[in-house]
Amino acid sequence: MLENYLPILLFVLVGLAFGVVPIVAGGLLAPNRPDSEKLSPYECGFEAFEDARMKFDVRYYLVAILFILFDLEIAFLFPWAIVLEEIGLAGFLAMMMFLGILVVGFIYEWMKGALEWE
Amino acid sequence: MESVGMDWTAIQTVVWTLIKIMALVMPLMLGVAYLTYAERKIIGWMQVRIGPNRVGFLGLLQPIADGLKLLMKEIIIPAGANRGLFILGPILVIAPALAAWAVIPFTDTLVLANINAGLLYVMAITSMGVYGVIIAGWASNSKYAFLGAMRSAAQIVSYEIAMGFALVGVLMAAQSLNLIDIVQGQSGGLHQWYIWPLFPLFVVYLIAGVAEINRAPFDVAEGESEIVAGFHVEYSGMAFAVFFLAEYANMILVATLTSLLFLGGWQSPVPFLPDSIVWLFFKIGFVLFLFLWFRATFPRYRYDQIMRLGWKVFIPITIAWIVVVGGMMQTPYGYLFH
Amino acid sequence: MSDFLTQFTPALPEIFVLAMVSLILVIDAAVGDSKRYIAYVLSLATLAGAAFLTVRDFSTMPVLALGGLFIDDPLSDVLKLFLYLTVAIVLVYSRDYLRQRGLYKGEFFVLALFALLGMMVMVSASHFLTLYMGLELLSLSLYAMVALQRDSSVATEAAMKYFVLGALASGMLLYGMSMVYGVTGSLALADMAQILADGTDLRIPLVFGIVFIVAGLAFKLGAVPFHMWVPDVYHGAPTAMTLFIGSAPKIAAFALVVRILGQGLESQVAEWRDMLVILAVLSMAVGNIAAIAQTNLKRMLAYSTISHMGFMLLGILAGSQNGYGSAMFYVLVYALMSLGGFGMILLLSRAGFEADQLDDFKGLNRRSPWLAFLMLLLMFSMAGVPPTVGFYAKLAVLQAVVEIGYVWLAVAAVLFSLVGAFYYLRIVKLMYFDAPHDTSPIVTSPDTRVIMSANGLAVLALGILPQPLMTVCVYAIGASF
Amino acid sequence: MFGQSILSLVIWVPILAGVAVLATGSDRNAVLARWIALAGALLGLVVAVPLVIGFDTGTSAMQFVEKAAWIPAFNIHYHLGVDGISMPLVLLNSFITVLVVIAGWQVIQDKVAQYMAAFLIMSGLINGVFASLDGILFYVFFEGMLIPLYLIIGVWGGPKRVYAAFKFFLYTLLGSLLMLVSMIYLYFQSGGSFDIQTWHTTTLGMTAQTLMFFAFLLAFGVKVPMWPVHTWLPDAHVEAPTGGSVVLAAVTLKVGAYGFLRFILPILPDASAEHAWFVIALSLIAVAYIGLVALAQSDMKKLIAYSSIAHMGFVTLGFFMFNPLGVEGGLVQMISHGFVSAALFLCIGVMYDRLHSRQIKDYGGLVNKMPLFAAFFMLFAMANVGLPATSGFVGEFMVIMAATQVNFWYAFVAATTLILGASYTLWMYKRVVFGEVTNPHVEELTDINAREILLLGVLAVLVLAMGLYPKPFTDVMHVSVVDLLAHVAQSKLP
Amino acid sequence: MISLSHYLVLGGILFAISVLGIFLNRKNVIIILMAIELMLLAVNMNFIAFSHYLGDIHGQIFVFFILTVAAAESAIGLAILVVLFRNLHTINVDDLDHLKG
Repeated sequence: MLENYLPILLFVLVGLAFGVVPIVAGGLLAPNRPDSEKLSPYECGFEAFEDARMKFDVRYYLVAILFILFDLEIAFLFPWAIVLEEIGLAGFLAMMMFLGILVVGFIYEWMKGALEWE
Repeated sequence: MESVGMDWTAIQTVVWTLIKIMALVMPLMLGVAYLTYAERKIIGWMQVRIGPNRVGFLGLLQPIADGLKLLMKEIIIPAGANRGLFILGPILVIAPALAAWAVIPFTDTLVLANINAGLLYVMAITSMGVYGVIIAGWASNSKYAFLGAMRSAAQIVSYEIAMGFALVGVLMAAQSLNLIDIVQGQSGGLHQWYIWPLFPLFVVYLIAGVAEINRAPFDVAEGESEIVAGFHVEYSGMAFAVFFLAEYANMILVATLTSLLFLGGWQSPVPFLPDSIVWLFFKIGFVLFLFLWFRATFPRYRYDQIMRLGWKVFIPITIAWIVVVGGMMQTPYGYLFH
Repeated sequence: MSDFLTQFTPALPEIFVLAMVSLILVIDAAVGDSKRYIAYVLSLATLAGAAFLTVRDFSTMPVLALGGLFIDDPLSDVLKLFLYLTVAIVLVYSRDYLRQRGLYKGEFFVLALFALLGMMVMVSASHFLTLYMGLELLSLSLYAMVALQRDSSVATEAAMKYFVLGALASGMLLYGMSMVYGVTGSLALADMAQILADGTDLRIPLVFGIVFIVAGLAFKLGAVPFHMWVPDVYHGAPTAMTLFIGSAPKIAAFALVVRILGQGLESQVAEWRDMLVILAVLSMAVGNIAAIAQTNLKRMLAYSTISHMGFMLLGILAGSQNGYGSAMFYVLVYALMSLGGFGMILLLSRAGFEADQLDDFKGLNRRSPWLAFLMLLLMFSMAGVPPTVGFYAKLAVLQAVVEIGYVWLAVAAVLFSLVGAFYYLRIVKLMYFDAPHDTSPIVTSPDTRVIMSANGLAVLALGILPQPLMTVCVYAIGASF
Repeated sequence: MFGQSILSLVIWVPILAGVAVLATGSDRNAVLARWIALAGALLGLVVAVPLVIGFDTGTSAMQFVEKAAWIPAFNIHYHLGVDGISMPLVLLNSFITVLVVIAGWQVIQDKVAQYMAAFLIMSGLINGVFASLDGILFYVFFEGMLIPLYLIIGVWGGPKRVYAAFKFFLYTLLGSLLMLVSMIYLYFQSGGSFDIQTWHTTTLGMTAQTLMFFAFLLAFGVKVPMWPVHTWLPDAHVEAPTGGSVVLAAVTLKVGAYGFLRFILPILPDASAEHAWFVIALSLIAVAYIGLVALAQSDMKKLIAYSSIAHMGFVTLGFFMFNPLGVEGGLVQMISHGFVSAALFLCIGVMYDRLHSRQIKDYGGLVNKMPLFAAFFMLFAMANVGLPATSGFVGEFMVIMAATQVNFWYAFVAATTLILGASYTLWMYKRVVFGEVTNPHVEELTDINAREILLLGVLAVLVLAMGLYPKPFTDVMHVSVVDLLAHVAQSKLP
Repeated sequence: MISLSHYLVLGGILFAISVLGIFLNRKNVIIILMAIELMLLAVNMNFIAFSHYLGDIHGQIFVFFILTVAAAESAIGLAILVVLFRNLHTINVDDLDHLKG
């Protein structure tokens, strides 16, 4: 059982290596002649006039929060979906109640404009 | 002494596994390289152009040349950037893009790690990529990179929900998280593929997949014309190349998953032809072609349109279809959805 | 299929409330600000409907449902009825106040009803899982309620503090639960009690778990030394929210404590009694002494809450049916008094003016003798002076404590309540002995005035005839244990 | 028709009358409020009359008993009844209430309804205290009367009223809360009963008795008040309005003394005997020391207040002589003090209403302007001193006699009060009434009016009647006192 | 071999870190939110360890619910944080000192 996960661990390491190696190689092979003009942020060609880590729109927060909530509901759906056949109608109805509440929340967000971007 | 013996077997296993991993990754990298070539060629044809044709026969060496060029370019770390995180960004993007392949089966037996939670693993590992995007954007100390990262992250997480719901439909049909089981659940020919009973989910999954990897027409995160190149605007040389590799590896991954989950994987569409890995490659190729076709055809979506599509169209569709599938499974017609 | 549906019957009130909240949420979002009364009326209708269902299916003996997660017993039914009543009064009192401050939103009703739902689940929980879920539903709703006044920095600060310490408390409670689970291998309270009664040799992890559980409960109750959040939250939150936090959740917290300590960990009374003794003494001491120094009435009542929770713990720590009954009586009476006290602040507040300073009560007797009289009753009741009902609450818990031989604890309790009497008297002094420094007329809606009158007089009426309420408490505890 | 519920009527008629008075609302209806109050007070007195007529002096059992379950959860009953000890006190209270209403007739112009209602409600509650035979019922009335009294002192009192009201309330509450714990303890010791008569037969260990003795002592000692917890009384008296002072001195203090007889002596006889020296010592200190303090007062009200403390010292002293003469003497002294102190405070009220000062130095030569008043004042001053033929003499004489039987020195110290009392009372009287008119305001004084004559006249008759022929009073209490002492003589040790 | 007590010690350490994170951290409210999450994870660790060693599935189900609640909790926590920042223009723990008395 657990040995099945060894390849996965190795694969993750290989994946990391595929990120590290080219960058290291690039660093070694490519020229490295920094100057202050070159190191200034490119942005859109103009000179930056303030710290880039600015406040950003609160809607990104909203999306993040909604994501957390919905993603967890999916976590509930996964095991349910797999055993739906076995748990039968009762299981189906139970999840429908859950989904119903979720949908109410979803409708509320929609009506309140939480899903509007502009 | 016994422990030494055990160590030896362990080392053997590790080395053998590494070899298998390389055997998987190398073709994949090659695939990535030639996917970029194919993209330029196909879009070129669609736009009645020739595409790359100088380096090598029909320009076939073009990807190699591009790679070499990038390798020789200086990696500029902008002033004010957080060096550690700046480097970490691309690594965190490519590592999941590759690691996800660990559980992808190519035939009934050809799989590196046949784990029961395969699909869950894919979901989990691919959603790690967004960290790399955000870290890269934040570490760059550039407004455009940061804005791009935020946009990209918001878009990725938005579509991940729709994608997740779509996968729930697949799970209901297959009743397993194991990818091999899922493919075998579609055996018996073209009509058994999940694309039919789950057609709305298939569409959602495909489109969400495009959005997930920031491909056109959902490429506002890069949006050359608006915010230059999004979260990786400050990257150059191999650091940029890593992002690039990751994007195409992800494209292939999504195409593969689409094939496995909805298109019967390696299974033959008709009973009289044998199942084979070739079918899988063919299907992956077809989906990839669709991606390229989209890029050539559709204009870029506006950001608010993207978000609206994800939240207000896809999520309701998927939820509704899950209810339909679940409901039908409670009736005598449930077999239609297996 | 019918089996599937019948198992939900005991939880019908909860299901009804949930359905109605969903409806209110959507309807209010659809009709908008101009027709807020729809949400108001529907909320009250929900409470009435839930009360109807609870009374109709009143269970005279414990019934386990939903696979042992949920219990419908007289205790839960009685507590639920009081919860409905309390929440209904809160809604009535809050209406004008919220409207004047632009907080009269559908979310308020929805959050209040969700909090109610959480409380209902808590009082009907027979399993750690339902207890926790109910508690969190309540807590999360309350955090959001406090933060509802988005443009107020004190309200949001209070919300943040409430959130952090509330989450910490939940964490502690859970950690304790995990330990008890490890020892007993069960999450269901009844099984747990059975296993623990048979004895276990895992004393250390068990005691460890009990310590954390008690700490978590103490946090939720606001017992010293886990009380830091109470004054800040009561003070910072909009008064209507303070009213809510200060009333109904106390009833639910009582249920939480009784379910966990009284039912699940019944046999371990020796372990938790001493902890509760310390908590109770400290709460009564710190609550009463710190209250004296306050100039803000909300803050003062917050410290008074702390001391009242200390008193309530006296009943619990007796660890007997008598004790639980007296604690239940205490908490119900406290909820009634708290409603009146905070309700009075709401009544006296106007647009742009919070009547939450002690000085705002100066000369109330000249401005409105009737309201002053009601407040007088409430204050004397909080101080435990007969013939108000607060006296019997104290009598009941003191009796429970003396019964187990802790006479010294009873003496300590009465000494601290003497300290407490001082600051309640001060309110009466301000209202009756001092000249008003604000002579603007007091404008109240007729319905709030009627309810407030009923609330204040109930304190007196129950003081003259406390038996019915006591009977209810004794019955509820007796039939559920 | 109400034959079975006379005591209930005695309690509830004043309270309901008080509520009715409150209902008249603002001062626009002040006249109405006054008349309702008077009617209520008179009705309260009338319904108490059957207690005297129907009283059987031949038995020590409780009479006019009413009993009904009140709070079954704790076995608490609505249990009323009076014996020879409590019946006179009920009557005294009902009577004083009428006086108080009349006394406040014109003086009180602000929040009349609330003032009258507070007194009526308090009167009912005090009747309840005397008539309760259930511990918790007793406690409810005992504590409940604090609320109106607190308001009376605080709202209508003088400049330091807030301080006095707080002090009064908190002192009293402290004592009674400890008493509450004791009662709960008794509940369990007596096998789950709050019945006072059951407690009289409950066995208790010495430690428990001692602890409870001090708890009860604190509760009742504060009310009496005994030295050194007496300090609230001068403050409260000075600041309270005349009616408040009258009730406070004439009735409220009796509640404390009553508690000694109803609770401490019969329930805790062994501890009482053991610690009798302590109470006696405190009583003697009160008698002697407080007498000296009174001598130094320049404020008339304060002087009378201190004199009350000294007189109440007599009462407690008498109780702890453990013989019928002492206890009856104490009781007579209680009643007598009720009349005398009420009368004295009314006298001071009469002066205060005219001159708005209670300072002795502001007066002088009153006799020239108010001869009738001076005569009444003289009578009451003499009664306060304990001159024979006044009620004050009877009680003090009985107590001193009883003390002599026990220990000569007790009697000796107690007797000093006669000298001290004479000194401060008469000295005050001299300075206020006699001499030249030095203060121009005194020149403008008018003698007492008909209302005041009525008040003082009734009291004068009572003081003289009790002084000349005390037998009816002692007859009423005798059997009950003997029975009480029989209880006290019986050890409650297990 | 890894035994139950190893898991419990790990859970305990995580729990302790999170409690310290809440009480000692004077800098940033976000860190407190993270500490709260960590605390719940420590609890989950305990539950899963016990569940596994007791062979009882209920503990793991409980973990599922705790995770959900944790998500809801962090959602509300973040929402409050955003509002707080808008009002105070800071999320320093030390700046949350307007409520005193």
